[in-house]
Amino acid sequence: MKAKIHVTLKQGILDPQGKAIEHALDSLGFKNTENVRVGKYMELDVKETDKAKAEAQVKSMCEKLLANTIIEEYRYELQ
Amino acid sequence: MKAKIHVTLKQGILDPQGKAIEHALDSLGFKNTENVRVGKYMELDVKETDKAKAEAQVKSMCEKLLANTIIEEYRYELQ
Amino acid sequence: MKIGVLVFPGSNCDHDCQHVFQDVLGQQVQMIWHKETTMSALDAVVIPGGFSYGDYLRTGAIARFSPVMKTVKEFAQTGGLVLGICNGFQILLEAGLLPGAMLRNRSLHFVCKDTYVRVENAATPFTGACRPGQVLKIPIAHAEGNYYTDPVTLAGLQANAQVVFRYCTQDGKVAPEANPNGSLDNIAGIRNAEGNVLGMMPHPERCAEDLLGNADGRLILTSMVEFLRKKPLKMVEAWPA
Amino acid sequence: MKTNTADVKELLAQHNLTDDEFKKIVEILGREPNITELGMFSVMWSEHCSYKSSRVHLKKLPTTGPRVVQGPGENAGAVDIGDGLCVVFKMESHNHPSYIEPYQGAATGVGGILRDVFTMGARPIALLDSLRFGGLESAKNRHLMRGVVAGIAGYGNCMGVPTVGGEVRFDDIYSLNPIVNAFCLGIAHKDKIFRGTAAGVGNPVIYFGSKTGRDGIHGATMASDAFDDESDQKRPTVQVGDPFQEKLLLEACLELMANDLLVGIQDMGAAGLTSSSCEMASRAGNGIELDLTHVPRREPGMTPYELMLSESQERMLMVAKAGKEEECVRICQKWDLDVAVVGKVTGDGMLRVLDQGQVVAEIPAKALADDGPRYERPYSPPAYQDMLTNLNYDSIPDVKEANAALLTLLSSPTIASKRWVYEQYDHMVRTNTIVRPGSDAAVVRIKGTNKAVAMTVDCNGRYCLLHPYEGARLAVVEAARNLVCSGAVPIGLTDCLNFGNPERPDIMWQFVLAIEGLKEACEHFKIPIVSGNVSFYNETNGLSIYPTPMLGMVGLIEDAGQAMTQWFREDGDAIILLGKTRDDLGGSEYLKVLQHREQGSPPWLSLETEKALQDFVLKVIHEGLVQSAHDCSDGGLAVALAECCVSGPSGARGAVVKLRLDSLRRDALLFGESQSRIILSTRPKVAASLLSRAMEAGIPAAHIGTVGGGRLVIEVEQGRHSEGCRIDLPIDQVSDRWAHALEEQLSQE
Ligand SMILES: Nc1ncnc2c1ncn2[C@@H]1O[C@H](COP(=O)(O)OP(=O)(O)O)[C@@H](O)[C@H]1O
Ligand SMILES: [Mg+2]
Repeated sequence: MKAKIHVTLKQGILDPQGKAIEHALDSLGFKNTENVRVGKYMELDVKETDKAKAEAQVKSMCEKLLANTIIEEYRYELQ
Repeated sequence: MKAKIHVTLKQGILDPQGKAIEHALDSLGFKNTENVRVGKYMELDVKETDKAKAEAQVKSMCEKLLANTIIEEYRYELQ
Repeated sequence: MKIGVLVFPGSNCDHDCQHVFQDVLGQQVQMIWHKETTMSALDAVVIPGGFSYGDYLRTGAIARFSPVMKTVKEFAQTGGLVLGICNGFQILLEAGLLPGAMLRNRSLHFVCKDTYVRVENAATPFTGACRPGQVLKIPIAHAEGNYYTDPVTLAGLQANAQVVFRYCTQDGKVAPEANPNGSLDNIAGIRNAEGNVLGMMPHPERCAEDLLGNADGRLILTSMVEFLRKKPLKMVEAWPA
Repeated sequence: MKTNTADVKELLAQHNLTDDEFKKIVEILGREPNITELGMFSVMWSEHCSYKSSRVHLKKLPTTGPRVVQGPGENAGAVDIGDGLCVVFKMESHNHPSYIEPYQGAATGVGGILRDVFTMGARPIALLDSLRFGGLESAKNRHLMRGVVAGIAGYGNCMGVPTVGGEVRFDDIYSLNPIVNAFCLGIAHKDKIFRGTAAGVGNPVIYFGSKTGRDGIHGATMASDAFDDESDQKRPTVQVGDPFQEKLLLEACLELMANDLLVGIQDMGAAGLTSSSCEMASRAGNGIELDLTHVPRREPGMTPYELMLSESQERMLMVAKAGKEEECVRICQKWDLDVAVVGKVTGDGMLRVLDQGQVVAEIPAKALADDGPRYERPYSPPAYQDMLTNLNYDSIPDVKEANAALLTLLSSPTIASKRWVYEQYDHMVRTNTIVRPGSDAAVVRIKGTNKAVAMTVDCNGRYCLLHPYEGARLAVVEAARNLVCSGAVPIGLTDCLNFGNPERPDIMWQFVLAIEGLKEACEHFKIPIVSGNVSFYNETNGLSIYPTPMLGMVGLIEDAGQAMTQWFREDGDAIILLGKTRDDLGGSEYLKVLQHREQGSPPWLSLETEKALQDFVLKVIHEGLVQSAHDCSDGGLAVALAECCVSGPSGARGAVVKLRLDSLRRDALLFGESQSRIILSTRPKVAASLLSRAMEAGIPAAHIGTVGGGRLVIEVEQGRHSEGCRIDLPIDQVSDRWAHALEEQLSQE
């Protein structure tokens, strides 16, 4: 199965990258954009046909490695 | 409107980060994962009610700044 | 003393730490490959700077799972001295041996330059040779040194004098303009509650010789050696401020 | 190749091969090449790999000397520094890729030069970078510069090799053809140098490093291909660097080499598997048989053509001693590298490539590596040359607002502090950096000895435009002067010759004269050129860059403690100017920035005078008589003095200086770029004796002022033909301008 994982900074945690992009967009003339947040997007294949099993595995991959839950939150879809 | 933008490496372009993560997952015992690809995920608000206008703007923001179209491709949704 | 220096794939200050403890401070140094799981009779462990696993995903995120880290945890739990410098600090955070996390520098750039840090706690195994409030000039070199933790944890760190170094001006003022990366509360280095684990972003090993124009960092490294000389390893107990 | 002539023409065009070159290929093979063979010839016979336009001229360069351990012809050059050690260094260009993708282009350029050095058995201990961009008013140029600097930082920092110095200059001529040259220096044991040779018939050929993907196929031919408007569209598969992989490759190589397992080793740079295999075979007069079946691949369905031409980064080819395969494989695996035995050394001189048991290419290795075409391209000076040099100075008003002129010059990005750049580079890792970026040369100590090496990269492209021969000589002496001011004896040189399209006689003329100039200066100073690189076709829409023969020079300091820096150290010290100031405004930064002219003749130079000056300064530095030494270059005397005041790590120091105008113009005295001048500061008590000794040595010397105070004051006395003038500025103002100008211009959006 293919897992699509989004890892984003928790609300309220300053996102320097987002700030910089917002600033750059502004100076490019895109004055009407705001609240830019930057996160990671990961795709991977899990050789596992049982959806529940796959879910459990992806969750634990996120908890263990893919996200740092002190600053980040994650969500994922499986197909 | 809220724009959700995915920026990913084009097919065939080396993804060192994905490679490293795949290797790490493997040594963590997740032997059945492969083809890890890492991209960027961005969210931002566009103060624009006309969907077509917003689309056009997000597209040009991607072309101009958010994606490096020489090695990356992008897609976006608007809500 | 016998100092163990960890070597991860991508560590690149490992030789520098070896050099400073061995050739400058005359201690015994053992390089420890990340796949090893035993550490024979070490007095202290140094986790050097660098780009372990290329800093991919998050700095320190992958290194933390190296076999050797389990042993380091045990070593720390028995009171062994652990010093994490730069990427070493980041690894200690990811490994949960110290609280908090690192964000990208406010500037988004890698910064390599001298910074001034104030010794906020001179009663640690790593700062015994410093005066309280002493200002040290120590260089930084990182892109993710923007320390973050939640307010509760921060309050705890401050209350227990776990904040050991804070970025300051040359004359010791802890001010925004002296903050090179956006760190919360100008934090440059923290210790664990027990006091035997220190993580710091600045590189003391890079300024421990007069030939290099600055020997301030030597104070921190000699503090460790002196501490170990005085205290038999197993007897390290919590260090009140 | 069963194809009709139309298709052949088409194919040749795609591969940048001429009809004659194709004829030659058919001759060599005694048949028509297949597509894989054609591809292999096209990359190996490209300008980039074959030096077909430059070789006949490169031969003239002095490449020998008592210290030379390895001259041109290997991956890098090597020079003896005593204690059984040598320094291994080389400079390489990555201009074209950096224009197409600045971050990855610059990053992979650094990766390539690092491999060139550690394949020789040297541990890299220093990087320098030499950059040229168009003016920062242009958003595109700012984008290029940000990306290039980030790319160099991203790769070098991760490798743990300090980037200790470099050079950045700006001129709109580089807008569409920026220059990105990277220099790397490593340390090796003199008797443990490794070479790219496939000796010993039957020895196994082993591939290790990253897997092979479809990266940068035709990168080598692209780099030899002038840009046109389509280039922005032309999207070649860009190579992406993986510095982490390279760090593992470095450690694995050094471990392999320490264990006496190798016969030869070479990195896969331009033309990847093709160049590494045929060059190693040819150097040993042998052949190599490769079986592509075993080559680690990143993508399915790769053809022999793609595998042989791929420029995937972080890959190496080694020839191991027979029977040592397992040990080699074990070490590579310890470092998590892909590794495979992909062939063996043969005695028949053929590069034979098999895939799934089929021979897919069979070419004499020597023909591919060394028998490429050699061209004696026609050359003649361009019509515009006289227009450039003839400049009537009477038409240029002399400077009135000296304060303003100085401040303007100090904020010209070419002169302003490069802190914004080098703070992004880790310039301290390995704890050897005695003199950090910001002085005339970087100085790095050699652990385990008392020695240190100094390094600098230099070239003033404007001088070279105005007079390629003089410009090249000036580059050599400036590089040497920078080393001498740092207390080092110059011992070797590497070059990176960036030029336009060699098929144009005027460009070829620039190249030939530059080589002549290099030759003459290097011979006079007895500095051997031990390695280098040529980058042609730095041209877009017929507009080519200024001739830019970049030099990377290395010097030796026997006692690391004697390393010298450029900034004033103590109030009250005497300021001494060595050398004569002439009416040398031609090609100066002053003329460009304040008069908007890039014209005139470059500064006058006598190699004898220069050598005498450098010998003298070296002597007094080693005797410990000197507090600081700084050479006068861009912006002339006034700028050099300002730099002495503000470039120090521990804050700015003022100075009060008095200058005699005599028969000079004010602008020439203050901002002219006369050569063979060095500003020393010394303890007051030694000033007098130092002056008289300079006189004895026949070197013009004057005690021009004193360090200290809160201002920079330069008093110019009334002269024979003109009024005097006065620079008088708060030192903090001078400092701010110089320190922040570059950052400010880059941060404009
Ligand atoms: N301008 C030059 N001066 C001296 N040697 C040169 C010059 N250009 C190339 N060489 C030498 O020719 C050889 C091939 O150069 P190059 O192709 O740049 O090496 P690589 O294949 O490692 O990139 C090298 O040994 C290099 O030192
Ligand atoms: Mg090479």
